[in-house]
Amino acid sequence: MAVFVDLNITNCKDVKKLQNMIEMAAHLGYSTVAINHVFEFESKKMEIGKPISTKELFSTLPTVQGKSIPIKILTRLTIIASDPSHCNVLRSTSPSTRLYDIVAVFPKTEKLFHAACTSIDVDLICINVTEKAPFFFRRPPINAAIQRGIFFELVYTPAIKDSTLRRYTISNALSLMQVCKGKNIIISSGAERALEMRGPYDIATLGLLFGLTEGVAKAAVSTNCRSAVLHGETRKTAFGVVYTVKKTCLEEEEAEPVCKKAKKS
Amino acid sequence: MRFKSRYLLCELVLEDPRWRQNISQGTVVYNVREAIARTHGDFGAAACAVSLSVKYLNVYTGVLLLRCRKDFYQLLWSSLPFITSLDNRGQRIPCFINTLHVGGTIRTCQKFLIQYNKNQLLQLMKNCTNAAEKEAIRQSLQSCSLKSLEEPEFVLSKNEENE
Amino acid sequence: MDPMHGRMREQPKLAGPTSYERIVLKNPSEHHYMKVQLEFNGEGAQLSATQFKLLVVSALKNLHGEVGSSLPLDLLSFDEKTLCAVLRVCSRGLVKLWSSLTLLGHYKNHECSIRVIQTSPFLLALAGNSRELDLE
Amino acid sequence: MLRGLEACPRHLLVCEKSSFLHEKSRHSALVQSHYYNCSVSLLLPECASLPEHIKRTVDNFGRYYLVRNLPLHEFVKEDFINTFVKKGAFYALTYRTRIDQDNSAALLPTGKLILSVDKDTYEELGLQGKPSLYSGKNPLRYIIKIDLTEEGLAPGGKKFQRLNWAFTEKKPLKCDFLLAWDNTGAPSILSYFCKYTVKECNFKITSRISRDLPCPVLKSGDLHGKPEESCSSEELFDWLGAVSNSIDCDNDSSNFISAFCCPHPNTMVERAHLCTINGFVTPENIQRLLDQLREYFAEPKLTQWVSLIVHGFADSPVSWKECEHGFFKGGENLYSVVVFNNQDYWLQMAVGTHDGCPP
Repeated sequence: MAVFVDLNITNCKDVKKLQNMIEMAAHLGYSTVAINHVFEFESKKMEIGKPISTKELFSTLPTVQGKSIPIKILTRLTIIASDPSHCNVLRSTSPSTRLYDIVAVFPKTEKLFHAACTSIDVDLICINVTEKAPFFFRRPPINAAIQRGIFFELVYTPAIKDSTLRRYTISNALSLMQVCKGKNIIISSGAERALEMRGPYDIATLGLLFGLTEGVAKAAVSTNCRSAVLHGETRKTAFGVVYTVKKTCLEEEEAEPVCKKAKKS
Repeated sequence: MRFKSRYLLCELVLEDPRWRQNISQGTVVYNVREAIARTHGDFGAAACAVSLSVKYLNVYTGVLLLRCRKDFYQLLWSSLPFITSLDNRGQRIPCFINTLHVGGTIRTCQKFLIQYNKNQLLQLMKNCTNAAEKEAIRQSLQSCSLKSLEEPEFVLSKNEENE
Repeated sequence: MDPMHGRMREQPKLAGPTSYERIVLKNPSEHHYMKVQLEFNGEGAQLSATQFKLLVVSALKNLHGEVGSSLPLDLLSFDEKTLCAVLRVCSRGLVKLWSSLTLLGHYKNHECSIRVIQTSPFLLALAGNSRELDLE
Repeated sequence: MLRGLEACPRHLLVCEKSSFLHEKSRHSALVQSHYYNCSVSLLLPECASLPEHIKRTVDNFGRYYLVRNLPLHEFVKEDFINTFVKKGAFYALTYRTRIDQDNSAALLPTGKLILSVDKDTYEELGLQGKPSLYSGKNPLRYIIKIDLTEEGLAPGGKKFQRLNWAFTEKKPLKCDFLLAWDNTGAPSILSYFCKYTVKECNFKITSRISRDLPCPVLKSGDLHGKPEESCSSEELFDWLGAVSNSIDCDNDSSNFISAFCCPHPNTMVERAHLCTINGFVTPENIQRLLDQLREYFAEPKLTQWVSLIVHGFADSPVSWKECEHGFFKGGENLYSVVVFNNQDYWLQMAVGTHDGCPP
């Protein structure tokens, strides 16, 4: 078993609030957290901003409860994709995505979900828990995602807030579990306030309600998160290789219009 | 991919048969969902949210076939006894639901239902007072042969006539 | 071993040492125990033991319905100052209780959360938590 | 899936009865082989203050030490092995590491060094070990056992070189350690580890007197108890928990808040003394305490029995002997000894999910 990780702490302007949340995570026994920068396209040409500097947040990092080591803070980018063009940021050579440790995508349509599972280079795929699942989960894309080492993320904060959202969370989680059989699931908080966070053992128990077995539920807040972080690291380095070979990059860019033409015809 | 389901064959018993016309599949689903949410809370409601459906409803005979995910049929089953009335647009229809059979396929439920109706008819026959009634029941009994297995509707409608 | 037989042999020598016996019990506890703490954001509400129990029962009722709220549940101790409590629940209801506590987010109009400090099938284990051993 | 919601983590409770007078009595062996203890409690019914001889034993518990950032290669040094491991019972256990998340290590008084490490560390270390019993099909945790008293570990030997290389170069593991050394005459830990930050720690002793307590009636010869005659061992274990957590047992079954009550039959006890010692307690100290408890009945006492409760470390890699211990949801490993006035005793040993059956 690995250390406990919460890969989704919502970024906010209020630094004090963010600090509070990270302190709470440390207090609850999480050894690693990721600050989540949600990015939603409003216009076509929007640049992805830089992640907040984790070094400037604390002068001394809070110590993890029951350990003598300080908490580790990562950055994460979540792109809310409602149109295929939104995912281009992840394909292109945009350097801003490389600044993040983890990249996640929140597909709004079945087509994008399929694309995220099979082709887009991400570490996490967010599962919608705040409304009735707009599409059924199908086996082929999910198997492909599992093959590629991509993880599905369930967020539990909405379930704390409201009874209706709680039903959606559990029901969507159960229908996902029916297909993926508990593989490649991570559970994270998505907290916006410190009081919305819960301890890792509590979440492992909550996982049972989502249809996971005891061991797998614990892995969903520890081992699987570790794998996701490692996946993020390899994606970074793999991207680096492509980046240095400039020629291939150019070819790709040139090749793109051809593809578009092919699609149109 | 096939998801495993469970089918619950139930008997919907109304206190006053005149309410029959007012009951639709939607009413039943709504009330069953409410009952699950009451007895098993948000978790129960969520677990049965996706797959719960009424597969067949015959208001005249009161036969009701419910489908549910195999993993959670116990939640559904344990909630059914707590339904004491159906809520239909403000109307309260007193009733109860009696589970007759739980099966893995519609077919097993169908077989059971035929057998069950046969027995019911035999019971009726015992209580018959005149020859005409007896003859009618005998005829319907004959119609419940294996051949009619493929046509549950037919069997059921036969049953109706006898009521 | 025949228990009657054993007793017969023991009875005459009243003060004599007892014979060796060993019983291994697998999952013997009918109950599980949870040590929890209610936490508010800054100034919270004042609660009595009865109110706390009602809060827990209502959390169970919300998530697991009437079935959940009728689980045998006891509030063994409650400290009104620290809002720490020890709960006892039948083993079958542990997961239900735990998940309900996890998803509890409000008390009256206050935001709150319940921190599970320790859980164990043995009440005695709650008295000595090595993870709380602090030498700083 | 619904069954998963009703299941509870596995746990074991072993109850034994025997007498201190039996030649083959195992009490001493069991106390001695539960190496790492974080708290010891004495429960003396009908006792106002601790008797002098018990108090003296508690005061003579000595000290234990907390060493910061101690590299593991210190343990394989010849000097260390000769001065400590081979000269008495030396106890070391990683402090503030969690066995379900981090690497942890323990040095047993038998001279065995046991490491419980995650997969990454295991691969980096390159030492031979076994996958943990509780990590499923794809092991993510490994247990490495090294016998420091082994002949092959002499300096210059192949095995020593490999170990030293693994701990100094390949993966320089550093942890905070709790140390205890049960040999007062020999060189002190403070002077040996003067290169590192060492903190001397004292045991924390707390006493509490509960008044008017319902107390179960026990019969030393009857572990199972009989209705209306005596309580069973399990019931007692539950009750001990209630007393230790100062839980009110005087409820009736219709009480809304709690229907918890003392097992039947019971008698009212005017007062009960509960003394708790927190810290890194060695089995030797517990053994001495147990011997003193036996002495307690040398003079006639009002009570029939007294009890000694010992809690193990939830994050220790072993529970009893070298039996692997893990943390799932509680990491329980504890035992209690009930000493009767006729030198009979009951022993109750409890473990949680990731643990073997107590010996």
